[in-house]
Amino acid sequence: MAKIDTLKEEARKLLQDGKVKYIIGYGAGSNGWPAAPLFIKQPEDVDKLIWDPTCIHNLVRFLVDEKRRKGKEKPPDKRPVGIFVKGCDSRAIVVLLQEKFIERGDVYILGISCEKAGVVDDAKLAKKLAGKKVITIEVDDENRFVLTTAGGKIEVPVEELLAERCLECRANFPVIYDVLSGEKTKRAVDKPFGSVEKIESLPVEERWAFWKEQIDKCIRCYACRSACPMCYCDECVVDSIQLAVSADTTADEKAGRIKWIQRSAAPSENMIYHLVRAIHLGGRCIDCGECERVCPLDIPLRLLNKKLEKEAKELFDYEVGFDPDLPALISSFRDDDPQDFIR
Amino acid sequence: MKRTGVFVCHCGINIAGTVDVKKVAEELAKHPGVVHSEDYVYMCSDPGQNLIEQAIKEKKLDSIVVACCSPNLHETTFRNAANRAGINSFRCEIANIREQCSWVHKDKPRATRKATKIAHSAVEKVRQNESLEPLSVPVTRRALVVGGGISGIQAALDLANSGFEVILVERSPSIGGHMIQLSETFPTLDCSQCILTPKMVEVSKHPKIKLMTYSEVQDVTGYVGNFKVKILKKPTYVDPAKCTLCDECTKVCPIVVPNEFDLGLTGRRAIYIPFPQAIPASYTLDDKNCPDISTTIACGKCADVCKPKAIDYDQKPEVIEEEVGAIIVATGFDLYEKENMAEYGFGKYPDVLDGLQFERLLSASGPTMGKILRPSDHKEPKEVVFIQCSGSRDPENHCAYCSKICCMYTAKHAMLYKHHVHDGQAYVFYIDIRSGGKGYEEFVQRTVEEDGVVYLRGKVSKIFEDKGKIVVWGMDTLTGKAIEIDADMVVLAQAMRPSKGAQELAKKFKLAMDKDGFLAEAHPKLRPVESVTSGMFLAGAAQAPKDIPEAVAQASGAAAKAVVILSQERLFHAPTVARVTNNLCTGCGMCVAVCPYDALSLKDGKAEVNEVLCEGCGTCTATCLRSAIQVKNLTQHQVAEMIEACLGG
Amino acid sequence: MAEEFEPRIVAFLCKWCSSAGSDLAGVSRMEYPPNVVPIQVMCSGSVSPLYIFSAFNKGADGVLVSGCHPGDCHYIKGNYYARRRLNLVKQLLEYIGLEPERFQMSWISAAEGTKYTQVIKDFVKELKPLGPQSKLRRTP
Amino acid sequence: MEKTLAKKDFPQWVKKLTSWKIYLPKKDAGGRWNYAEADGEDVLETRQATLPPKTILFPQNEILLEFSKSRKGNAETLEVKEVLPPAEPTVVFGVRPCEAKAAWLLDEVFASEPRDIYYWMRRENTTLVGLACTPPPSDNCFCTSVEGSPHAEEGSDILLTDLGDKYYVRSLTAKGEALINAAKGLFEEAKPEDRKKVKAVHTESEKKIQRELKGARAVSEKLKTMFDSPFWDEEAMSCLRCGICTYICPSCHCFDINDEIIDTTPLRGKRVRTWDTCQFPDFTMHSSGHNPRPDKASRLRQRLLHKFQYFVQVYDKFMCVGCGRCITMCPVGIDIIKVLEKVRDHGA
Repeated sequence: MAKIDTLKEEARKLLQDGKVKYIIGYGAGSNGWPAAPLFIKQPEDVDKLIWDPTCIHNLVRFLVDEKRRKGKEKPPDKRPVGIFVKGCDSRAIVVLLQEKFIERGDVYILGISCEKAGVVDDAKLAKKLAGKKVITIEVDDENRFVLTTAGGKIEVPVEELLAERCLECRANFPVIYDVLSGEKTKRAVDKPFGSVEKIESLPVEERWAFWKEQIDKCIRCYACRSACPMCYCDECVVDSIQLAVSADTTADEKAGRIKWIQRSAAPSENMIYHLVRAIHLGGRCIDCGECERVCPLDIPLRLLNKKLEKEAKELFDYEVGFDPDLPALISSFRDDDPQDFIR
Repeated sequence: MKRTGVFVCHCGINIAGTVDVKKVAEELAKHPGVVHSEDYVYMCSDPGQNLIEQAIKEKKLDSIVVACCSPNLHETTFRNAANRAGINSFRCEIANIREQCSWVHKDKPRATRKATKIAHSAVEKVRQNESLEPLSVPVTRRALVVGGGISGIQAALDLANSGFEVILVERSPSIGGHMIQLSETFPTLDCSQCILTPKMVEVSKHPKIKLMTYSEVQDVTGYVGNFKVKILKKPTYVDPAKCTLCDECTKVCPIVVPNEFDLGLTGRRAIYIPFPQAIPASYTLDDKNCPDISTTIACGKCADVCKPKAIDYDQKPEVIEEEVGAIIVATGFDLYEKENMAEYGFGKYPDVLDGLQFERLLSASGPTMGKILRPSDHKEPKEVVFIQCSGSRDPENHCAYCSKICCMYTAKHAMLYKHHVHDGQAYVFYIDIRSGGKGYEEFVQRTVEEDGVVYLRGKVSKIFEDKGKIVVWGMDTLTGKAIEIDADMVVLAQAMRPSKGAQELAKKFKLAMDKDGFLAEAHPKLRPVESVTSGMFLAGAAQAPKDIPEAVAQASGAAAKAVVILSQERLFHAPTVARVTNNLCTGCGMCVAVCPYDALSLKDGKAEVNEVLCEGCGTCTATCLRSAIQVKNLTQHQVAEMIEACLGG
Repeated sequence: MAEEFEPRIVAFLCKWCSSAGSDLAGVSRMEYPPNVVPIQVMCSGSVSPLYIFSAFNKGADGVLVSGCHPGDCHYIKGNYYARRRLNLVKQLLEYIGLEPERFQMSWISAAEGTKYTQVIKDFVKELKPLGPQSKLRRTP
Repeated sequence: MEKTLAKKDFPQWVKKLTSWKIYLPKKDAGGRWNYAEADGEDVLETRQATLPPKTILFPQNEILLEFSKSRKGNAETLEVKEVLPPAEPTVVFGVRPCEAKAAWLLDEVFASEPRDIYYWMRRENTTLVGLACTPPPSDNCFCTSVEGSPHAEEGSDILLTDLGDKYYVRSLTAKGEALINAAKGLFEEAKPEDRKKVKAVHTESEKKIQRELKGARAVSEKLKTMFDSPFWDEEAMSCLRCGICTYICPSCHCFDINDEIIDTTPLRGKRVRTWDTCQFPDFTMHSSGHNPRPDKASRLRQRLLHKFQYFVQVYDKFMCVGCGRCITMCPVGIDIIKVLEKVRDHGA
């Protein structure tokens, strides 16, 4: 497991020198999960930073808040924000750069390699603990998770508890950073789209039954889009209100908003919402798995996004989050894009 | 509340035969906002139009839908009628219930239901249509022509003769292009120089043409009717006004470099005139080859001998800015690079030539004064092999396309060779002969029948030198026999390529290129001289391989298209263009990337529409993740309502 | 006897090729089933995935998007974007278990009245055995 | 009325209630607990369902009325039809006492004028059978800190207490009694030793609650002074502005009302009440574009102030029952207890 001592020192220096506005990292959680997002402004608070396999959150999401905040500051504090990122999170930064949502100078990236491990899956962990409370989780030299509980230590091979997305990860170290901790070792991935292929192999009606059951559960709390670093729109297209109005928004513009879906959390409306979200993440989702993790009903949303990641790769040889200069998936084409589905 | 009127046309029995038009009108009358709905036997007739106009006035309609034939036929008719009655023409929509309904269905109740939905959908659309007026911008009534070959010359002359000022930019020291290098032209065997030089002179003398040779376009900004161009004028170090063409300078110049005009068959000095008839008639000091001209003068000999003192070493590159309303790009072609044809010994054996080099040998003013002599030993070749499709029609190794002119000029070469060397033998290797064109097929027949040129169908597999001969191995696929010819000379009909630098130029002009690097036309059939960028036109071989008459025709076509713009005081443009909702735009730039017309750009982190360039295709709309960009009068909101209308009931 | 199921289809036709092709079918008096209600758009490139989802949501049994053949787009390249974008839509819809027959795309030129007729005939024929689309349909 | 019911007889009781629609916590295929309809294999467990039984009394989507427009000649008529919830007697078994207490809080809200008939029709037709928490269903339970307890009776019609092989059944309302009377033979009169045991179990259960917020009333007072504090900006930094904390909250009850069009020709649609939450940015959006709660900080503040200040001011009760769901389920670990403790100690 990568150590973050060097990053902490870097963070302390950055804060001492006033080179960053604040630092977004991980600190101790309080609600039963060891880690939680932590925002640090004072150098002395740097010691509160932690790094362990429960640092599951994609902190890049908070850059969206930062952009909104900066927009209101008068005059804006243009210093960068320091941010801790894993491999997947760093790819979210790449996409934000690609889409000009942020500039490279807006962030000071403190990268951490997951090396051969990754983050734990909360459900798998809960099952393993069977009611016990975990105090710390570490990765030992033999690439096992060491779970420390009040009742002693439990050692588990990482594969057993890793989040599904980590098992299918294509970049377990940051692809963009200012400082990096840990080695750029890549874990071999046999089946980068294994989870999607499992669903694909089902007959059409079983696929429908699977998704219907899942999506019917949705209560439209919109945690999925709230946690997503790519869902940075001021107003989601499925919302019928015009959030992004200002004094000069005309009545026509307000009336021009379309009710693509209704507010009722009815199965059809939930489905359309999730389809819209999935298609809008096509070629943009970097598989941080946050949508699925935060879902209070455990809808496997990652599988929707992963499907389009798979198609982008297989149909268009497009990989998301590695090159900030790449045009977006849907704003580019090749003359020989497949068209066997067209009559 | 909107007040919409619906007018359902019987079109005699064309619609009423399979659609219950009365029922359609009745159904539409039930829709909220529809305050008038009627049917009539021929809406497009004068009484029909009167009926619409009257209803608009009497019922105070603010929008109308005419359910009738395809909008391609009578949209303008009814929009004009609406206009006459005092409502904006964009508040009239056509519901196509003839071509897309009554003519293709037999089941009357179902066709009626479908017609109702089509009309309903149009009602939903028209209710949200904005009243719009055509956009207009003033036009700079001058043109820029890039490239001084036959296409550029023709285009410039046509424009100038139409009364418009033209700036003709040519990057080499003289206009004339490749055509001026040719000996005689097929199929009439006119002397190329004889027919071209009068045009070149006309260009130089024309009061409306500003000729800028030895110049290159650096940058183009703006849009149709209002382009701003920056032209770099390179120094020639010779003042043409003073130069008397005495040629003393070249005699003293110590530097000799290959002569581009003769494709390296001869040499020239660092100070030179490309060819005797060059326009402008003046010398150029080639600062790439004259040593250290920018710092110290290497020898100064040319200036010393120049009596009129025409040589000025202090000339500097100049950037000239011009405003023009239309641009014609005629940057021409080059032959496929020698280096790529190593298999034919091109570049390795001096007697393996390309077609243009052979043209120079044939030319009465060429290096051999029209005698056909081998470059290696200046002997007359007795056996000459011509190889067609050298680099063309070879998708695996070279260019996939047909270069179009090689069949004809090879026939011409072989024929002219026979005319010069009566006892010589000419062989032509070919894949097949493409001689479409006026008098072309007859010309090829003459080559074979009257001049005894031997045509061998097949490809050459190997060329090598042996005992002073160039041995050509090939296969005659008609007889199946292997062929070996001990040739004295081999002439390769090299593929035509876009001229060097065309790619960078296309970038500067924001022109699209096809997969082979030729400039892309806006539509392969219907807009063959227009580029994808409004106000820019294409002429000659820059767009695709073509022969002289075709190039000239396209140049005149391009000029005519440019005149369409230049003859206007102001340009009008459909107002159904994209509009950005700034509050929703995050400035991701995806719309900018997809816009086929470069009508979108990012300004202060938001997308901005150049309405004059926007054609309203709506690709940006589908790309935007936030629905922040919409095309006026076909917004997503409108389509959403139309979808609902199509499925309702 | 119960009335035979007649699928409801929305077709997004680009103005320059496919809508013109459908006009040609009309001028040539070709016959095809009246299940399709066309919506003319400027370019297939303007067809947003939201249109497709929305059409199914509002009760379409099938959705067709038709544009110019590659290389023939009136707007140069709109259909290439459509091809990429709508391929993703199709994959996604099939993945969640919508019958693949329900969303189709075609290239129909202004000269292909016959092809338009055939595409519609085939589409209707393929949709009939599937019955009404209720998976994405808004519950009335 | 106080009775006992042998545990093995519980399924019998459920079966006898043929004229009731019955819900109880069930484990779904994914291992999650939900209030689901009885299926014949029904046992009670002290588990916390993801969503509280609020979903039954105050469903996420409630059709209020249906409308349609028709036209004869030039006369348009708009027909409006009231749609009331089905009046079917319903029982929810195994309700956590805090969840029942939340219903008691909702009663306050929906009883105020104009009385909400949609809520009350469901409420009056629903019998809540609470089950005292032994042990607490969540590590984050803190009912005892907000004037509640693991055996609270507010809102319940019956409170069951697990005594090992039997339930202690305390009926609290007529609705509760009707439920017992429907299966009279299964119940025995409660004995004094049972009563004693119940008391012990209840006392024990209170000790098992792991989380505590000291001085909730003081917090309530303190909040009055903190409206303009920059404190909220700091606390809300990690908030995602999702709606989890409020949607899964047993006592949150905000809603939105929309007209949802079914068909435009002729016009037909329904007016639907759906859950809404103060955590969504559009919740307080004015049509002018002005938003009085423009940022996450003001929305987090609203949630806490509503629960711990405004509601207390009006009803003298906390609008929080201490179930701990918002703590457990917050994706970024925002912990209401910690935040309130900071409020309490702020400036001290």
